[in-house]
Amino acid sequence: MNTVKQKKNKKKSIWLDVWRRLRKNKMAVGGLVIIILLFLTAIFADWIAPYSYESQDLLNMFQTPSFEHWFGTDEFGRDIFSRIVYGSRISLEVGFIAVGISLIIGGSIGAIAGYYGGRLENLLMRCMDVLLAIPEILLAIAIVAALGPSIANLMIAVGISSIPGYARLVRASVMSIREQEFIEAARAAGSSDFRIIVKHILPNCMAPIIVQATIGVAIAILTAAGLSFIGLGIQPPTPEWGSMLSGGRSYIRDYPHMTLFPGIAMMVTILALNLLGDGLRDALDPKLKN
Amino acid sequence: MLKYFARRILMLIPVILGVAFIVFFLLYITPGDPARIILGDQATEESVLQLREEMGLNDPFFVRFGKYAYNLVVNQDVGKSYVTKRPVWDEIMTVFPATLKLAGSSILLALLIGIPIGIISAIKQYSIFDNVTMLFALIGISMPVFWLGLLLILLFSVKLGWLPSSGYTTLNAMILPAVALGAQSIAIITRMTRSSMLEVIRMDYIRMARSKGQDENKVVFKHALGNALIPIITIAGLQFGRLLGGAVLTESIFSIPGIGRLMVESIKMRDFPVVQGGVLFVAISFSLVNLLVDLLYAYVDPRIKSQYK
Amino acid sequence: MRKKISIFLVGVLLLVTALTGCSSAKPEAASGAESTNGSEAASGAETTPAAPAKDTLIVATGYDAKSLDPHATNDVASSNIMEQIYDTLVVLNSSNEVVGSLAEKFEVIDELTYKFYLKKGVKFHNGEELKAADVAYTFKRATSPIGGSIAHIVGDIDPEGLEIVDDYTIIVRIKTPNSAFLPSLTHKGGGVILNEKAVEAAGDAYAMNPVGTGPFKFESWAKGDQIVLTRFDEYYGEKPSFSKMVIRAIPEATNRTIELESGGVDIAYDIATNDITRIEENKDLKIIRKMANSTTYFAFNTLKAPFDDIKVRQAIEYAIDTETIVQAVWRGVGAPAVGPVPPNIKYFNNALGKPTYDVEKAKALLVEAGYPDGFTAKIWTNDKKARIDMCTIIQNQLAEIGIKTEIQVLEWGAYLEGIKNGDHEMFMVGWSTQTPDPDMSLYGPFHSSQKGKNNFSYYDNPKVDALLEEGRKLADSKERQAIYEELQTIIREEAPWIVMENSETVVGVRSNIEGFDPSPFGYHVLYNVTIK
Amino acid sequence: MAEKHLLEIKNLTIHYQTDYGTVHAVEGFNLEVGNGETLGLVGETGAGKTTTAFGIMQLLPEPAGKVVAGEIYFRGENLLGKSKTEMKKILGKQIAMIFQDPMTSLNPVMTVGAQIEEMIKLHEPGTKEEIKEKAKKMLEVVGIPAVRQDEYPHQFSGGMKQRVVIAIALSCNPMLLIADEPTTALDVTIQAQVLDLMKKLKDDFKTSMIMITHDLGVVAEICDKVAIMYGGKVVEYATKESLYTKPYHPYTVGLFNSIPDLDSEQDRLNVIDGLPPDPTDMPSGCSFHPRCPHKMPICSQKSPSKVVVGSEHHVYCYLYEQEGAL
Repeated sequence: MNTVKQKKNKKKSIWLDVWRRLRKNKMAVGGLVIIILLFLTAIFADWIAPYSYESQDLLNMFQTPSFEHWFGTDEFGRDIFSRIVYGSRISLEVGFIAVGISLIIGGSIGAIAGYYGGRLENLLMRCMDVLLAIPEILLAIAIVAALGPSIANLMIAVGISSIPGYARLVRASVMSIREQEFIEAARAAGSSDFRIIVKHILPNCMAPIIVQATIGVAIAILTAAGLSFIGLGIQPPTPEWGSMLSGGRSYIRDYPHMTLFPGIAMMVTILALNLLGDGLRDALDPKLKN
Repeated sequence: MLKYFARRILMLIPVILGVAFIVFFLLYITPGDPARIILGDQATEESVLQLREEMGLNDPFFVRFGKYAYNLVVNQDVGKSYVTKRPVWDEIMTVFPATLKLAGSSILLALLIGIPIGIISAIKQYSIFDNVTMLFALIGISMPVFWLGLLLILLFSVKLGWLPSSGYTTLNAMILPAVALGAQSIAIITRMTRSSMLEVIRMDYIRMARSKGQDENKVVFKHALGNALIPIITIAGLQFGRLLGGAVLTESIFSIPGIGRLMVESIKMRDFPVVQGGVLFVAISFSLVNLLVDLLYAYVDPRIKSQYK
Repeated sequence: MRKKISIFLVGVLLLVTALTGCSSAKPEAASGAESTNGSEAASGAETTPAAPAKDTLIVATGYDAKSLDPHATNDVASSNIMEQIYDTLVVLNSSNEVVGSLAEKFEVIDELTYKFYLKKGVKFHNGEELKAADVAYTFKRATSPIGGSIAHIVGDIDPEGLEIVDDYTIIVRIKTPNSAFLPSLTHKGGGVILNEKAVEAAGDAYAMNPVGTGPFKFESWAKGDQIVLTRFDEYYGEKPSFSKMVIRAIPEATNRTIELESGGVDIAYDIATNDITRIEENKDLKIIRKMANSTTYFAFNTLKAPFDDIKVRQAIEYAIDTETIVQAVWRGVGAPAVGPVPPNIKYFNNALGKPTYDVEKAKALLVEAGYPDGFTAKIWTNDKKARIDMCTIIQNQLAEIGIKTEIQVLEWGAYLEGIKNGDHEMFMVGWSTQTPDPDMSLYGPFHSSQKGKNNFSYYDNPKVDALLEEGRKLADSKERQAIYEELQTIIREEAPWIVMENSETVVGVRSNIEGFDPSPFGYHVLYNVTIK
Repeated sequence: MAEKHLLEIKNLTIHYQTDYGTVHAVEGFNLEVGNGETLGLVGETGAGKTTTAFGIMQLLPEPAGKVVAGEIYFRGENLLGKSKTEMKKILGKQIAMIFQDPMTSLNPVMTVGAQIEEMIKLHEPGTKEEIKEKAKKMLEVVGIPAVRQDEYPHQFSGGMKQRVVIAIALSCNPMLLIADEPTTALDVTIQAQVLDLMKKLKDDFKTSMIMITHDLGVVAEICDKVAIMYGGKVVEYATKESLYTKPYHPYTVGLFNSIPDLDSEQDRLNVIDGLPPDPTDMPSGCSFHPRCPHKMPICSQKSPSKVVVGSEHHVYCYLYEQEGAL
């Protein structure tokens, strides 16, 4: 019997199964569709946006939505629709890269702690406790202040501030798998620790990580937008949704469209990610559903 | 039990020192000279140099941190504000009531609304009520708090003129910020209650209770809720802890002078002692809230209680 | 079990109500007098304020004070409070002349020596009488390291030269001749007189327990929220017509207007441009405007290429359409600036005219300077929205002559540090003339000794240095006027700065408030206002 | 027919709606339980035994599980026609249930005493003291010192917990006790103790019982009658003696063969080939036919009907239909 092949097939069928369950969840599919659309928007922003995100028209400031400017114009006469289209790039970039950062660092810490255990684990997890004790947004603010304002630093700040969550999650998953037989088998066969972690343990604790990461992207986008809203991180004329909101804030009484559209864009994005995250959780862990 | 908590409190000390170190380090590498900012942009260079010396800003990093840590541990002293010269503790205590009030009313709102709705949703799983509630809860989680705050102000302060847009001293003034800040917690607690209830309701002991011929209401409230409460308490505690330090945006939108705003302002002012003290304070409160949650656990769950003995 | 749950819930409830209850008790008591207004706001009625017996003035400002120790800080928000609490030896009258205040009269003995005769019977809020010893103590303290933030204002005073003649007479000596000395004593911060006993008694806590001789005395301060002052009944001058003043910090301009409209406040500072019409059209409200003594400018690090080339700087000046920018950003508030001296300050040189906008000329100058294809550069600004907005437009306009720029918004601390290190290229910032003399407008930003400190553009011109030093020494005269007018001309020509805008103070006031006259320095007298 | 049987189930059909389609958990199920009788309901995991029990108790998980057809007569009255309120009076008082896993069937945040008292309070109200006394007595009946009534479930071992569950179930002296694999989750030594206890109490309390199990050894020890269940149906019904003497249905035969025989020296167990049927996709005809060694063409076309093969012994299988016809 070819056990390896069987195992592979089994793995494949698990993901197929997940996909089958996910497909049945209308909300999750809706979320997925929105996210795909957002990615397309971000990739093809140059074609989609009718105007440049920075071209000003000081004669046409504060235009309300019209045929020429679907979402109106802002305080520099810039087309808000175009800015939102380009803004999707920033938000997706920040969201995914920040989560990437925290996933790589937090995941490594968690995997090492969970796999080796003992003193090392204790030390690493106490460090995580320290980070965890500081509210994410405060930590992110302090990091951005220290590193200086730029999109890259914003990603780093948001990423670092959510490391402990991933470290804990991965550690818990690794610990639950560490003692299983196939790990023992791999160990007996002389695989290196690194190989065991990467090849055998991590693939088997992907489910909770994927769910957490999906929702994590939403949280990262929110945190980043929050930082931009209080004026940290994004440099003008970058069309970041949070900074657009903050820019429109002073004009909210006269020109609410300036805050309405970026807010809707943000909410829809985050809603979509949350829907997908929820759907994935149900699909990956079907026993919770029924 | 007492011993357990004593140990937990002791274990806080390294965490606090760790937090102090991180914040100290971050502020150390933050560009900007506190002396210069305190004195204002038109101050003379001589005064700036003099003040730097006086503040000990010219010492090497580890000397400064060592002094700080020593004062923190030995004297429980977090220093004085660079700007107002008041003890940092006083600075924090003047803004803390506003934050506590905000966080408290938000979490209260979340518990009072989230738990009942979550229970109904769980009992009527897949009903219209459940679907609508869950959709709203998802929207609640997805709504950026600063956007919701602005919309609330636009509607209730500007258009309708019912509620004030700023302040925190009166009950009226608290409504909008508490709703804005609480919306997410309401959503989170509703979802948590629902899923926790659903999980518990599937348990054998619930079926067992039903098999006794017990009233369905009693099954839900007496048997299910008691067990479902445990994760709800965790999440509520976690939320409350986060609200204490993380209400920066809400405080900024509604002009509430709370800890979050104090932190942001102090970072801008490079008022390092206040930032350090404030973050420490938040971290300690957060840890204490967690401890309190553990205490509540023991109260609710006899299994955990017996572990402490 | 159920009992446990309810106990738990009730416990949480009690905890929260207890905490919020006790925390709110104090501020509520403090704002008790405004309750008539508050209820009106809640009902949304737009009728006239209720009782004529209204005895409390509520003011909304953008920033909370930092400290009420005048030597510990130099910010407008703090001065705004200190204006009501403290007095200075001398003040400016309506025609900008220095006249006595706490000092009944004063004599200029020589260019270094001034003699002040104090009014008798002036009481501090703690009951002490004002004596020459207090003045001596104040100036000694101001010139010590404690007064670092106001050293540029009163740093000229020689602490060794303070001579108490008798209880009501004091001689003050300065280190170098400076005709701007007397005007600097009018500064609400550097110039105010403290009570020795009160300061010593309070120690570090003085910042929150100020004692002055002014018409209002300090009562309470809820940090970040509001400061409450009450009328000082033993005030030596004319007593205010109302007994209590509440100054609330409301950072959001929109919120200040909303509060003003609803009657939650009587006076709101720094009204947002787009709210002006709204207030003007509201019959219960009015707008009061006054040009302020501050100038926003766009400048260069003149040490760095290509900005060390006058032609490049001039090219940029021609490329920037200040008029359009000011109109777009401020929409009718403030005015395009003419020179580095604000229009309300003496020797303002109006002949210079606004910078002209001429793209062709700008391009030609760039070619002359050897940059036919432009170059790339950074623009720094701090996080004030109006400045960011101006930079955003400038970025666009510079692109037209081939200069590609990147805007970097820095926090104030990082900004100052960058300037000090000379990391900057082009930048946007403001300068306010804090005492009514052109020396204050020009010496800091343009004298070569101030490079990296207040002279952000590292401008170094020996002729300018000489003129600035000369101008300091001279007493007001035609000669002095000529010096300052020449200085303004040179600076405009060499363009280390491109002056952008003179700001305007815009205050919203409820119609029943009379006698409010904003000050161009940003800290406004509130005690002589009357409430109808 | 009124009091002939304590419980009579006719054509019971229970479906679950899931993401994967309709699960035919119980399909055309027929069964009778007489007064004082102990019936063993035997089958593999997934055969529908527990669902049947829940169906009788009307504790099917809502809204997924539904009784689609059939009648359940208890003391002559159709339980499926009863309102919730009426059902509540029957549950616990007349029909009680013991669940499979004692680890999860006690509420972890209530003392065991309180959980027994709850049952008594519902059906035999009295003063606080009376109820407490009764609960204490029940604890002692199942062999637990009464002083432990204020302890929580986690302080008891698995066997002890199951004793508590038994105490709860029997506290109101029910007429019918449904025990769902009460010993599977326990250690082998404990299993015997608990089983002995149940046997004894069943006689003391004169309770009828449905013993759900997959263990024919348990059946041998405690039951009077046996029903073999496969694919949601009863495929064979007999007295214990009759069945153990001669099992008819190929599945039953398979079950007996798969009991390890310590005396014989066989290399491996005679397990039944193949897997239990997918309940969302039940085989047509006799649901056992894909695994049946005696499969005939007709087996996959039509469900077999009841064939009486002895007194109180019947089977659903074409093998014997033909035999009978012969």
